Amino acid sequence: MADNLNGWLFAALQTLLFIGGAPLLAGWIKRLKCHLQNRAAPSLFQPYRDLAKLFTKDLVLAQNASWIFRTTPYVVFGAMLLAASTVPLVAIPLPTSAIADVIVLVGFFSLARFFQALAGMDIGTAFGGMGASREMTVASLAEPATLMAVFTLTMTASTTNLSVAMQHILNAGLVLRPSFLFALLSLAMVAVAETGRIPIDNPATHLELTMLHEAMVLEYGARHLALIDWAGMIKLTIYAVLISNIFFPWGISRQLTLSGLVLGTVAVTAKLALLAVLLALWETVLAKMRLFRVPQFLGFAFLLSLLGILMHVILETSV
Amino acid sequence: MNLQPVTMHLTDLSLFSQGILVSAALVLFTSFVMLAQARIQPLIYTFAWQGVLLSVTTALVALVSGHTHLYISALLTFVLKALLIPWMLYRLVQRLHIQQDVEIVSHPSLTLLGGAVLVVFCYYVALPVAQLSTLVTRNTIAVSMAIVLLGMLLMITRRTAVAQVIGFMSIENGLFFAAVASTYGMPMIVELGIAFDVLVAAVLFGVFFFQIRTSIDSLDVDRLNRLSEREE
Amino acid sequence: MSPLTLAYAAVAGALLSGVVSLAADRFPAALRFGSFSILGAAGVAAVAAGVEELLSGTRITSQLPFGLPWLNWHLRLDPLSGFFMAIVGIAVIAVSLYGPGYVREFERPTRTADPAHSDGESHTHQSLAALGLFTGIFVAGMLAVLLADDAFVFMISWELMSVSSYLLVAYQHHNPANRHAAFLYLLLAEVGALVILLAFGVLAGFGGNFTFSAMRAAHLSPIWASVAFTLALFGFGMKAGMVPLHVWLPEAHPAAPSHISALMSGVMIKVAIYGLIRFVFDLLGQPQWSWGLATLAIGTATALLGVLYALTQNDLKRLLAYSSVENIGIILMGLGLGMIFIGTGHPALAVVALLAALYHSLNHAVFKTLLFLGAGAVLYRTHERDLDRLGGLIRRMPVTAFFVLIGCLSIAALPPFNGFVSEWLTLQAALQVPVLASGVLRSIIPIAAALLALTTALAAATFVKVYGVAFLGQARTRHVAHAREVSLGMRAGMGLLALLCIVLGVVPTLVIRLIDPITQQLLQLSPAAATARGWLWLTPVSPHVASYSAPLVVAAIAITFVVGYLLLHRRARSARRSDPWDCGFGGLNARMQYTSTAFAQPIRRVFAPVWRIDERIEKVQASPTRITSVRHQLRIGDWSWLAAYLPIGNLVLAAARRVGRIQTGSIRIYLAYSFFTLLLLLWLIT
Amino acid sequence: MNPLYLVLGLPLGGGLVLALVRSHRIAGLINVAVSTATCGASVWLALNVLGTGPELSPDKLFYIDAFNVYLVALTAFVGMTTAIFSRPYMQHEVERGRVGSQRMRLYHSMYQGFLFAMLLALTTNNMGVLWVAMEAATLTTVLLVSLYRTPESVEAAWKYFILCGVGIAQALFGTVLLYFAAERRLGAKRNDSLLWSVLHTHAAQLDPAVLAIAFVFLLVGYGTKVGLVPLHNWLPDAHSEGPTPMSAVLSGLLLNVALYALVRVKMLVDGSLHTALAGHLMMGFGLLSFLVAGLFLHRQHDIKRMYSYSSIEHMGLTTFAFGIGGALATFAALLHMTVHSLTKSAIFVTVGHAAQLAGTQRIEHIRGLIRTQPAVGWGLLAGSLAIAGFPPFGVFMSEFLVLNATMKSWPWLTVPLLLGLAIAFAGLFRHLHPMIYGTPPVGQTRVKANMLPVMVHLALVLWLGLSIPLFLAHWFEQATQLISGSLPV
Repeated sequence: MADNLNGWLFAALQTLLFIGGAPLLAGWIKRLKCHLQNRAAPSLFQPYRDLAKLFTKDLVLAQNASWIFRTTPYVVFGAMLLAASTVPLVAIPLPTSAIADVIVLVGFFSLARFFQALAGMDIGTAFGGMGASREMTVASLAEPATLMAVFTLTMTASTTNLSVAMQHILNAGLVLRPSFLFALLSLAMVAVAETGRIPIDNPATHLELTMLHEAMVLEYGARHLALIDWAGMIKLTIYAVLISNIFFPWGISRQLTLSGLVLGTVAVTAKLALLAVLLALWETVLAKMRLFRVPQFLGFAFLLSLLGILMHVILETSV
Repeated sequence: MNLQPVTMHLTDLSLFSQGILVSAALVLFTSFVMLAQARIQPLIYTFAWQGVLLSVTTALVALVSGHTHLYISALLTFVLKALLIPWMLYRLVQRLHIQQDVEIVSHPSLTLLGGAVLVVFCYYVALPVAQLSTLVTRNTIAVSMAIVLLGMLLMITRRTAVAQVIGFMSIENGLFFAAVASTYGMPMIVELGIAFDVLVAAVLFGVFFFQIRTSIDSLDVDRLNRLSEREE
Repeated sequence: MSPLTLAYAAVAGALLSGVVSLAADRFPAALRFGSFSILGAAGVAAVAAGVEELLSGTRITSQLPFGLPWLNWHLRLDPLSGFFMAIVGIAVIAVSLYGPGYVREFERPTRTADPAHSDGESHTHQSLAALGLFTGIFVAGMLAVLLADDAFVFMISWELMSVSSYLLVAYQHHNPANRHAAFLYLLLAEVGALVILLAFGVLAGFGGNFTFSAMRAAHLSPIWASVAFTLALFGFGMKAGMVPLHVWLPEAHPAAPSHISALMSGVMIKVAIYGLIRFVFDLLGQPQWSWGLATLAIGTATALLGVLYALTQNDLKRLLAYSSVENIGIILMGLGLGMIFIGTGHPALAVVALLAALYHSLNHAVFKTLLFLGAGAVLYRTHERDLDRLGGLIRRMPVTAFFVLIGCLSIAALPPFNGFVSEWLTLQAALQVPVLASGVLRSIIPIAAALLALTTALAAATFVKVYGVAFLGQARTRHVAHAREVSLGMRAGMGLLALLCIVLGVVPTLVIRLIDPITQQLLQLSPAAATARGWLWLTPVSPHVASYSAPLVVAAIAITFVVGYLLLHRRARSARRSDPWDCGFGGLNARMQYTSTAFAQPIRRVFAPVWRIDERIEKVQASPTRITSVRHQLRIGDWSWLAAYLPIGNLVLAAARRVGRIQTGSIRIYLAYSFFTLLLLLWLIT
Repeated sequence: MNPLYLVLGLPLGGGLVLALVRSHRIAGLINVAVSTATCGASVWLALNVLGTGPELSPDKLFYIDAFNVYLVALTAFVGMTTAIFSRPYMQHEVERGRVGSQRMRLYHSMYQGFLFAMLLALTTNNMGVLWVAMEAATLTTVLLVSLYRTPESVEAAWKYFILCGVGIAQALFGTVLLYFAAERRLGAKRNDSLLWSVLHTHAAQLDPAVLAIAFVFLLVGYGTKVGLVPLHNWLPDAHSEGPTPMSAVLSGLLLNVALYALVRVKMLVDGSLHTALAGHLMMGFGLLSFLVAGLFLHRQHDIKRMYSYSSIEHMGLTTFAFGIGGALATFAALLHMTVHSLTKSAIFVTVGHAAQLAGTQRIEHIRGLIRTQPAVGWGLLAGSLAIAGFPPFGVFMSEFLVLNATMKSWPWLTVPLLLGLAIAFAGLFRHLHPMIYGTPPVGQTRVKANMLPVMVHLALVLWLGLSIPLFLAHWFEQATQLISGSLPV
């Protein structure tokens, strides 16, 4: 029981670490991009400052904003929080990861998205509707790709339970799986799409008719906006963690020992930092693509994950 | 056909029986005549003659077989088929002023040929029946069947209502001939019933001539084609 | 009271409610209070019967002295029928709460002018008596289908269900579209019924007679079994709205009065599913995996096409009908997986798949009924079904809006609502493929699963569109702007279902315990593993493989809300209201909003080949530079209609035309017919 | 005294009396009265026969067994209900000036004459008399078909007369051949060789070759009256152009009686041939008629014509079932005869009212019946649903049994059967739908309708569909035993 209690305590701490660290990752990526583009880089902690500023501002709502509009930020943030709490970050034995397996995780994302899209349409501005429509389009294409990629993993580990899966992969040791290669690629592409990064969307712009995510949150301000932005950062982090911890689980600790946790933290930080560099490079070299090229992009991701499954069936199973 | 056909030669038949066969042939012949006859009035006469021959045959059969009730039906036939119905038809034709009508029978020769083929066919069909008949008049079934079918052929080839009626009546003749020649006639009650029906039918035909006449002011049945399932 | 007695009571009650409402033309109250309350009682009885049956898990059979002298009516209540009876009962209860308010709509004179009655005040109204009577028969028919234990009773009740629902579809027959829909519906229902009859006939041919017990005993060769299965899949699929046999469904379901649409879309097609399960899993003996594969493939296609067609609809009720097609597809996928697993000798996994299918049947019944009732409420207040003429209703009809939101969240399969649970189970079942020997299956099924994911995502998009366009934003027409909240009864009806959506989503384990006897009955196995770790944890295969704890999710959400409130709201000053920013454009009006067509446009472009799109833009140009008016017209057709139905229809007509030629009207030719017939026959016999 | 003579005497006497009555109002009443009495007598007769079993009248002229007695009852019953309907209906026709009182006299007396002919055909034991009665049935109705004297009706009557006359003549030839065969075996001197009871007992000894030929003629002959394709051409014309009560009895009774004659013959032929020849021929004709009529339904413009095609379709089905033979199929066929004649006569009654209130029989001018006169609209809808074989109406049960029997003996024939059902259904309802629903055209007003017969008939059909009462089932089983020689399981 005590052990169990420790577990839950650890889960809470890890979740806090997760949401606490998320802005840091965002800041790090911004910083890298600035460096790559020879711009004066903001501080690593700029995202924290922005959030703090937004939280202190007074809230201004549109005349006809309904309760949906007001509750959405909390729902979105709550969903991300839940998602974060179920993803093993530094250690595998995470009791909360039993609450929701990876499919539920995706479910949380779409819950958040659903409300965000509704909120976008609540005021009745053209931008809101446009953003909602496009966001749902992209998502509906991205989601199957995500799940296919995940299925590759789950068919290897024969579980959809993240910590169990990571355990399984760790135990297997270093195995080169062709299926994982494809799955990794497709998951990466999907992650880019889902978190609204270049080339699908441009987080840095406003008032560009090609924007997706931003168009939905135009009407938001103050603490609402803060929550939504923060949720966005968390989502980005979750994807990063998923990629790094599923495909490169090394360093993550198997028990809840202090040393293990410290090691795990260091390892995951390193992995994320590295991943951030890749993302920054990617966003620097690529330009944003037209909305109607996005389906091809995601279709390619889907194809990759499909290949992943087939590779798994053809090459990796004895039968 | 389990039992052997009784071999028969015309010569070892009594004169009367030969007479029956002759009249049978004549009845068949009249059917052919009707088939060929294009004018209304002669058609009626031929029909009347067929009736006469029919009654003669009946009388002969009665004579040979000694069925007394056949005399009655012979009389009945004579009155009905040879006098009454022809007369009615005649009167009608007079009153409808169509006695001089000549209708164009398409391919008359072909029709007659078809008639001949029919006779052969009927013989072929009736063969098994005839083989087990011990009657003198054994092949008459084929003949009567032929008369029936010729009557239908007549109805098919003719366009005037009157001709059709005569065809119809000749079919009745064929039936009657079959009944008499092959089975010495039906039971009396049936005979009477049939005779009554034929009479009523004849009357009704008369009524219809006028109804048709008034509705399409002609007796050309080909113009009775309002009711169909073709494209509208 | 024994469950069967309760079931009888339910059927009798339904019929009685119909009879009572015969007086409704004179006293409308008879329908509003008398009929509907009896119907509600019948619904309660049905639920009671179903639940009691599921708890006891016994099989009660009986015979009624009806039917043929040597084939009485065999009736039987077993867990399977009990489960579906409960489903029907739930929907019926909700409808009978909702109905009294809704039918006031029909007490007003119909809005069509019709010249030809100088007479009878009663004809300026639609006949309430007919409405009530057919509703009663309809419900009774559905319940009786579930009770049938021989093909004869089954067909009778089945057709009763079809005919009465057809009469209800034709109820608002002043609208030509409804008449057409009704005809199409009846025709296809008849075809389906004939095929089902044939399927039963095959079984009966081997089993000796038409009782289900005889059919169970029948031993079919694999070929004949496959034939029977194909026929059954066709027949029941026709009713359930399986692609490509679904075309009648989006026509007929919306045409009926909304509470009937709810019953048809929510429950009737479930009865078809019941028929399929009964036929394949119970009567037909061991399913073959190839059937499963076929069902899975068709189910996937149905789900995907259903949701894609739903997405592009602008008529609210049509959209809902198409989404029913989608959900039927998901259920079929579950069943298909079940057959595959049985056929390949993994009954334990088949349990999971069957569980998913049954659970989704229940869930869909709940939220689709809810959504149709919601659509009815909107229609009742605004007389609008066209999404592009609605908007902003959340401010005019807050309660309805709230309930519909729950419905949308459930149907979009979002945690922690009920839709999610069953889809999660389906996916879990699909993910157990590694155990299968055949590599083909192992590679195909995950793809189906991914397509299911796609379907789910598209469903989410669809219902964002529905809710966003109809309930959010600004009102697009005057009617809508002045809509009022609906009566208490109607709200109660929707509220009940909304509550169920949440309950079924949060504590699935309890329901699964109820389903237990069904799998016991069909597979002699129980999904014990699913609830192994107590009511808190849903672990379909084993805790190790996958687990989901909706209660904890809800708890966590609640906690975050509380914390968020404590942290943010208490300190913050209340929000200030001002005009929307809208990037500073200003002058915002209702016509600037994204319409439903616009919303669907990107996806429509992505999946363009799926529809038969006929889009044209007419510009009126005053001068090369100035376009005075632009007219954009978009028609979205259903391929299967043109590909499958029209050709058959034309074929029949052509044949009729040919045959018509033989009847020329010339008597001589007629005589020739009989002449040659005679000759032919004579020639034949000699 | 024996109810049989009542059954025959009442309509005969009624016909003669009615020929003298001038006022059509009184005539109508008498007509109803006589028909009712006949119905009562027939029920009495039925009870007797059910009690004592088959009954041969002393003069051997009449033979009543389970098979024909229930048809007698049915005929008398439908005759009664139709008479009840025809009184106000024909009244209305007279008021519209379509018929004069002179022709009404003809109508009423012929109505009874027709009933007499039917009952005679059913009860007689003598194949010759059977033929006479069938011919008489034609002769009595032919003038009624042309009652309105419109060109169409005259044409229809003429075709009816000629085709049925010729057909029936074939039947006579067949009868002669029967007699011939019988005399070969039973000796020429006895005069009872044409009695069905005698023929049936000696069927096994009769010569197959002759009986085969005889059956062909009888099939073509009586088949013409049953309305088997391709001999059916008179039927739609006669039904659509005659007065509606006539259509009702023609469709509901005449076809049945003709089929009855055919089945009697089949029983003889089967007894002699020991092959399924007769059965196969009947199956072939039945299936053909069934399918073709189903297709014809699609191209109709006249409401009565449409329903007469549906009659052809159902007669085809019944013939098919009798052709299959065997207990189940025979039972089904008997049941189908009953429910069809009940339903179809009810439909024709309703159609009559519909045509009156629309003032035309053209389908495209009849609209929105439910609005104009709900009773008629719903009646027509219910009747059509019943005839289309929707449960719980009796037609479904019989069709169910036919399919069942087909499935047992000819599995692959179920496919065309189901196809035909679907096609016919579509054809019927595509025309029915606009007539019943929608908004009625201007000038379509209610008429004084007597829906009692419809209700009674449909109620009976419904009852038969839900559960066949024991005595009736027993009845059918006896008949089945008689025809097929075995009992349905």
